[in-house]
Amino acid sequence: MVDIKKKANELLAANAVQVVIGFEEGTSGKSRAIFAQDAAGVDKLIFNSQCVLNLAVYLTKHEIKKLGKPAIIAPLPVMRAIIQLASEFQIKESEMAVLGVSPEGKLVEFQTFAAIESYLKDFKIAMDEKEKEILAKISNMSLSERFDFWMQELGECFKCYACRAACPMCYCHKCAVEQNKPQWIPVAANNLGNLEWHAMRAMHLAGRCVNCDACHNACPKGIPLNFLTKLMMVDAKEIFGQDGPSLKDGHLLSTFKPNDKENFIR
Amino acid sequence: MMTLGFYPGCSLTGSSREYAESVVAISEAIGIELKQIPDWNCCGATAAHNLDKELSLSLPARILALAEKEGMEEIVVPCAACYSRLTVAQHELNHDEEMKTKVSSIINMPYKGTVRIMNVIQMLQKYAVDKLTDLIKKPFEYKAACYYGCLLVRPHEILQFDRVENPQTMDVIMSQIGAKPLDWAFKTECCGAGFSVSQTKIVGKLSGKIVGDAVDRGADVIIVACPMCHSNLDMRRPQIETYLQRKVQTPVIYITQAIGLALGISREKLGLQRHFVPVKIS
Amino acid sequence: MSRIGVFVCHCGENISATVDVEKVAQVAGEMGDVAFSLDYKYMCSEPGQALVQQAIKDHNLTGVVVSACSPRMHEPTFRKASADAGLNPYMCEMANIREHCSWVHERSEETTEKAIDLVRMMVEKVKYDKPLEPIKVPITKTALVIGGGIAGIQTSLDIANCGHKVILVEKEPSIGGHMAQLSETFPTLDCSQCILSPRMVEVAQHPNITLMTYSELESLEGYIGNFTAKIRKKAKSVDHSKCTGCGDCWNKCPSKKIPSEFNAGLENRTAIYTPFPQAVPNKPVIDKANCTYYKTGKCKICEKFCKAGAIEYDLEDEIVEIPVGALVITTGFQVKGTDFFPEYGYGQYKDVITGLQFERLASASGPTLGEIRRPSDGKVPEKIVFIACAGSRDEAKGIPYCSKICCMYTAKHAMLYQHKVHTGKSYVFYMDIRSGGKNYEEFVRRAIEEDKVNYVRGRVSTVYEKNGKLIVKGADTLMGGQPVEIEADMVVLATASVSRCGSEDLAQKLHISYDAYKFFAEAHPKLKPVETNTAGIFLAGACQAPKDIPESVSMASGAAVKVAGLFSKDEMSREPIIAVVNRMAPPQFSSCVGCFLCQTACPYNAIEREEIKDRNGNVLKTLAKVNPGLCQGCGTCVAFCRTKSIDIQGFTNEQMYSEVMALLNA
Amino acid sequence: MTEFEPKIVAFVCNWCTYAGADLTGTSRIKYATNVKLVRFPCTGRIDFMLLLKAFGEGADGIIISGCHPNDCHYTSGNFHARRRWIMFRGLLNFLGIDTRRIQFSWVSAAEGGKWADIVNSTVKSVRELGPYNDYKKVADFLETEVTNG
Repeated sequence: MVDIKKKANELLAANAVQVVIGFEEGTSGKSRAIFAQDAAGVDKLIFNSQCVLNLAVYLTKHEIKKLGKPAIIAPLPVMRAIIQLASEFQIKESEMAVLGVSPEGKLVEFQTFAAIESYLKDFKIAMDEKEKEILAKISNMSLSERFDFWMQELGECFKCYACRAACPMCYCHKCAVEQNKPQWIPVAANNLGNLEWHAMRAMHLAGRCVNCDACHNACPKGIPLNFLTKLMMVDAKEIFGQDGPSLKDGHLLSTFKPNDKENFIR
Repeated sequence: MMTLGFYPGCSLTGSSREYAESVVAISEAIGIELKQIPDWNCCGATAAHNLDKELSLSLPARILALAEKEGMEEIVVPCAACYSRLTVAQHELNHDEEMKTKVSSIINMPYKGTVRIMNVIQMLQKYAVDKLTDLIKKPFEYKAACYYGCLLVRPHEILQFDRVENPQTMDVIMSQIGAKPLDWAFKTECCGAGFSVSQTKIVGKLSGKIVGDAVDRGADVIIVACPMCHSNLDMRRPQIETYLQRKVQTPVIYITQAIGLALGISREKLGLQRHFVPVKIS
Repeated sequence: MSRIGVFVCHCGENISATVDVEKVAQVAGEMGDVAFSLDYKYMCSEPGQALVQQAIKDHNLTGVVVSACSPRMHEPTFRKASADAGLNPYMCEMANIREHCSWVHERSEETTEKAIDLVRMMVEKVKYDKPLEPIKVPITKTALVIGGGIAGIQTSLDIANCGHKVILVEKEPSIGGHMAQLSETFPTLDCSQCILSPRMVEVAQHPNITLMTYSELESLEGYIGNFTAKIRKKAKSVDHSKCTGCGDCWNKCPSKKIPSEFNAGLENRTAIYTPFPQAVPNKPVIDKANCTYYKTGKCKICEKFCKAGAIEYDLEDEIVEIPVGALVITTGFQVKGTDFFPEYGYGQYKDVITGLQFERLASASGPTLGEIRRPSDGKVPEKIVFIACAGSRDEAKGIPYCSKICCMYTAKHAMLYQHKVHTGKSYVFYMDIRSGGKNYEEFVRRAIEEDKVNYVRGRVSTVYEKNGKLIVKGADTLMGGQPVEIEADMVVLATASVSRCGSEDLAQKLHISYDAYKFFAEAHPKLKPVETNTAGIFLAGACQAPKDIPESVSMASGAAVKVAGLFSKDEMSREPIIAVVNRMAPPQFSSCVGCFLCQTACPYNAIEREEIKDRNGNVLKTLAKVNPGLCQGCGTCVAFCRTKSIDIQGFTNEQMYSEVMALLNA
Repeated sequence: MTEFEPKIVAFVCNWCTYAGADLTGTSRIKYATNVKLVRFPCTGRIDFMLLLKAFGEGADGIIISGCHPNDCHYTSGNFHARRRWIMFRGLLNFLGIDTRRIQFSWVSAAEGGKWADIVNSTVKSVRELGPYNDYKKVADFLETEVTNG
């Protein structure tokens, strides 16, 4: 942490960046984002296991962009989000500094996004055992059990869109859920609309999700909606061999191979 | 020793006992025990399949259901007519759920239709090809005309066995035991089949053309895999000679007998003494 | 609020026999926003169209739904009629209650209900239709003809004579195709070469035609009027600008055992060769696969003997890119070989030959100089059997169709044989004699009556060789199915005409459809026989289905007129069914966030980047933008767009959504 | 008891399956009236949301059909569609939505007979599955809410 703070102060002092995006102490033992613009701000920076937000979400926010060129404290999920955002032309490497944080909490400096991508090769995107267990449990339910399970879970949703706000990949100014020509998804929160919203979101994240769980952490109802996108991640890897974000490979659903395998088309 | 199900059918217990004897003999030699399907019945190859659809499917279905009951996964059916009936019935029932249910209630037994039905050649292909060469004691060095007849390879859509017009599987096995298979024209022509009893003159003509062509092309022996073919080419030799207007001594033996000879099995065990045209080759 | 008119067609009885059309019109009249409805016997007839036009004017209609046949059939008809009455043509839609309803169901309430649902669906669609203007695009007035057989030659000459440029691509070293291989032609028995050669020369000399032999289409991009073709000019290893065609090279070439394609394998050729003496161009190429030098690195005999110094071993394939406005595909057919017939000896009997091989035997330029001799021993056959329908009309062989030309050429073959071998006996085994065509039946009668060819109605079950003879076993069905056995010296199989090997690949390069037998599919079996489903690509000759020479030539001229018609204008209109990125007020400018996933998904590279700048030139936002010239309207981008920022005119999100809602909310 | 008649919508591409279904008509091959076609320019155009909307609106089954691989009129729309369906089908299944009710197929302009087979077999299998009550229950909740609200 000392290294990170030192580096942050250096960057600010040299006016190489104007703001440092990181975490500070929040209320009741939680952490929250801080946008440090001076040494006093930098001094508040912390980094611990409570820091579950994906800070990359701020890179595309108009309000933060206004503060000037940012440096961002980037643990693995943030690095992945940066690569994915860059591959979608949302951020440029010349417009930010990335203060990487290794899984051991050490500062890792990157000059280019390509360097981040190659660093990430050693940290494959994957689920832990507990997550695998949950995924298997849901997958092993009978069809109607599974439907009931999701209806129960998604029935809790009241469309606060905290999941969307927390997701670094949900950067659209006007989300499809707000499109009303036609009104694809009903405005009110109800079972059908909730199912449609979460199914659509999962499809929109297919091949893009960086597995940061920010959506789930943000959900006030604790809906396991992150498993929808995790399933997409698992399928993308198992069926198409997609292994984490990439600057060059092209997007999962906007590319194809003539010999893509399926077994359900007659 | 592995065990396979075995359906002899009527011919192999009567006029073509030597086929059964030689099948069992060579199976033993290649390490296969043939276990008869208990309480087996007629396959329906006689008149049934032309007269009554349900009966023609129920007869084979009962045999297959019995085999399933015994836990047999594969059964060997040496007679070409039985092989054809069983395979065709299985195919038809697998493509007609309604009939399958009906037949199951007629035979009063569950019927799944999963048993793999093999003729002798398929059995040899699957279980003997790789060991045959090593087991040979005395190569069968004769010019052999392999005669397939009509039932072994047709209808191709269902049996999916060998080529219809110029089948090769018997030729391949024969050359493996040292024979020189002939390229000849009558491999799959009709021998006269069921006219064997009622119209022996027609059989004489049809089988005569087959034997005649084989002999003309220098065959030392005609190889068959069907009891009906065998009896027409062998038992009806006098009528054949009348048609051809010459004496023909070329013997007709089962492929299993030829293999048996090559493996050094005794002539008696192979039933070679049972033929009408004496088998002088050894 | 829309004012929609619904027009329900009886199509004679084609629709009204199973659909209660009056009820459809009545229920449609009660649908929301429908201002007028009627049913009529033939909507597409002139009075029918007039009814639509009258209603547009009388009821001030803003949209029209014609409930009749498939839009693939008559959408242009009714859109034009609507336009003539002052309605934007894209405000007219069709509900397909014939192909998708009346023809596939029995008369019942459900059938009528379905028709009503289909009408309701299209009424909803029309509500969201917007007036559109056709897109104008310039036309490149050069035609690309693929295949230099008689069809390709004819169509090239016709287009060139209309004053347009033609590129004729042929994959073999010479043009001429199958017709160059034929001996005499039915029903006049004039010499094929004699009538074809002048045409071949004309092609070579025509100022508007560029001939590219030994070349193949590599890829095709673009659309009607504006294609870009990449053509691979295979390396000939001979510089044709230096070569004099003297023949020293092929006379000296040591690789002499290559079966000649032109002589259907009955004779051999050398590795450096021209396919036949009358070839156009009459200059050789080196067949690299069979050339000793290319195989071993040693030889170069041709180079040594070439006085003109034209041999260039280092020439490489060249790929040229040519802009063209239209294509005519004339790649022809091929015949099955004798090896396709196990019952006739798997191709192992030398004296069982195909009809095409017989053509070479009968041809004065062939290996026997026109004498009918057995390939095995060179003897003149005294008894010859022709087997018609070898493979054709045979479900078991996977060729259930009639090859069409065999009845006629078999009669010709038997006739030529009788003319050349006076003492010979010929037999033709046939299923039916199909001799429709001018002077065709008379020709067959002549073979039977004057030339005494024995026609046996029945099929041949097997042919086998015995003592140097071919034993043909068949049945004579006119004699009660009596078995027939003929000891013949030679057997000629009229083997089935099939699509050319590789036609599937070509169709995929061209994006045209093909049928179950891989013959290219015409756009309509009756009314658009030379068009394909891809605008600007036309068909002629046997690549579409088996055909004889007169038919191929007529079709070639037909295709030429289609091309010339297209080229008669300087620009053409294209359907405005294209994608558009939405725009809105600043600061957003569009809901597009510029992720450009659509760009990688677009098969036409039609999506560009558009930078929105402020007055000082600072980039405020980068958006996707569709190039209307390149977009073909597939809509793949639309289904990709997460923000629904891109939409396709004529198939908008609102339209597709409301169609589905209308169908299910009956 | 009368037989259950499922409501089935078919989303088809204009160039292959729509034309193939035209050929079914031209050939006068009969099929069940339950299936109604919606014409899209290409399978690549078919939004996955429309499948959910169709179920939500009471469809018991859905057919999606387009050109065979390599035969797409637009070169690659069907390849993109195929990837999309592979992913979406996995998601639907994970959500407990019955993918047996969705029949995907490639039907070319020449396959009029195949189209009739696809329609009839889909009607048969969806009929055996019965009305999609699980989904309808969820959708009906919306109806009541709308009327109440």
